[in-house]
Amino acid sequence: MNRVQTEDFDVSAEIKNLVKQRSDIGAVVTFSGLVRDVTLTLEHYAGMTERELTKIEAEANARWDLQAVTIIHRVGTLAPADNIVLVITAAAHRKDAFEAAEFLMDYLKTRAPLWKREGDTWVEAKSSDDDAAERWK
Amino acid sequence: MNRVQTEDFDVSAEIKNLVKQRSDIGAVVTFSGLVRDVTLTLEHYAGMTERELTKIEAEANARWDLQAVTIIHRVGTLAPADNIVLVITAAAHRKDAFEAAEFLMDYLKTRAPLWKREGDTWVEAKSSDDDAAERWK
Amino acid sequence: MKVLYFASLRQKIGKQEENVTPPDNVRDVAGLIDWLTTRGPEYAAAFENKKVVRAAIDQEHAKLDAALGRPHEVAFFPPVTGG
Amino acid sequence: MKVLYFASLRQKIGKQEENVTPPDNVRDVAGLIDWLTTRGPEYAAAFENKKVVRAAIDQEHAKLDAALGRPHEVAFFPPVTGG
Repeated sequence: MNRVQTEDFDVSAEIKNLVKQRSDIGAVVTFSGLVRDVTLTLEHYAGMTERELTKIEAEANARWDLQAVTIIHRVGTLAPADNIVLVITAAAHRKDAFEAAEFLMDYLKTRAPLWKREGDTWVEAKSSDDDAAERWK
Repeated sequence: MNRVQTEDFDVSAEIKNLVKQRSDIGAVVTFSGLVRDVTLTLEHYAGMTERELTKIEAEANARWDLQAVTIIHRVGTLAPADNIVLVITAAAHRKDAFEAAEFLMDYLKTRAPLWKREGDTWVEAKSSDDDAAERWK
Repeated sequence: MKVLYFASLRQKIGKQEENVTPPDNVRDVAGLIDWLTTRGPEYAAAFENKKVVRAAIDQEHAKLDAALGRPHEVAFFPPVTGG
Repeated sequence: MKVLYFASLRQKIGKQEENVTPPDNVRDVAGLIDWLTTRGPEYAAAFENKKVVRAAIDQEHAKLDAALGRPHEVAFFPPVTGG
């Protein structure tokens, strides 16, 4: 499940949505990305972002034994310490949940069409993010 | 911060406790371990468990650039889908938060003096957990 | 076809999207960039450094040498910085 | 010294803890196990396979060849299974 939204998200509520009444999930990993120190505005390519998130999620499901995945990305203007992005992976075993969550973040950072602006200045892409994505090839 | 308790925990509340009003945290990773399919009873060595968790936390802080760590382990009788353990790591960058959370779980699984019982049968230790802990040496 | 611009490219070109009809000899993404560049200095500025221009054809990432085909929409943007 | 037993060892020995005074020639963890084993068949059963016995001296993990010193408490338990 993935969505792009301006509203904040609640990690516990999203875990509950995903675990529900299932009893075969042994490991849940969440990654929350937060705004550091500045005010950010996030712009995205509506339609393509959702498509890319769905593709990234499918890729993770093909590579790891996962029971559920949630990806939520916020857009709009965000203040310091605000949530930006949430990835949740649920699996029987922790190795799958951890690796898939890292993979999802690395791919999202290099493929999902979103751009951050700090005041009038567009944030530059980091080569360290390209390197991080490269290791899953 | 770490604690051993019979009560459940709330992931969002624990993240909030840890992030508070700070604006230098860019990445928060949580790991929740859940009971799969059976009813479990957890016994522990009170006193030593807290000491081990403190040592494991210190070891993670020495190895990665972390801003905060939370470890909560439940004891007592737990039903299917109940939470067992929570690890949270907060860092400026996601690589530190992800690696430290994996490390904490691997070390906790092989060092913290807790034992699971399923009915009358004690759960056996897994060699895969020893292997997972071994890679951090 | 519809052409969309995002982030710094949108700001430099001064519009979010437009409908264009490139000539038949425009066959790939790089060709479309070259043709757009002839439309004014704001395009030339936006596309000055092709190394930092990314493209998508019908909402799928596309390389500069990707064949255009008959797309519904083509988008241009800088390297992504979400997450 | 106080000796504590956990999990399957506690069940086999039938007690959580006890105070014992081993003789002076008991100098390491393995020696303490050997001495405890002489105290009854329940101890012999609990310590039958030393490969799956773990120990802690004053709440610190200790190997079987670790010197006992003058500990406040020694604990025995199977490999841990928390997390």
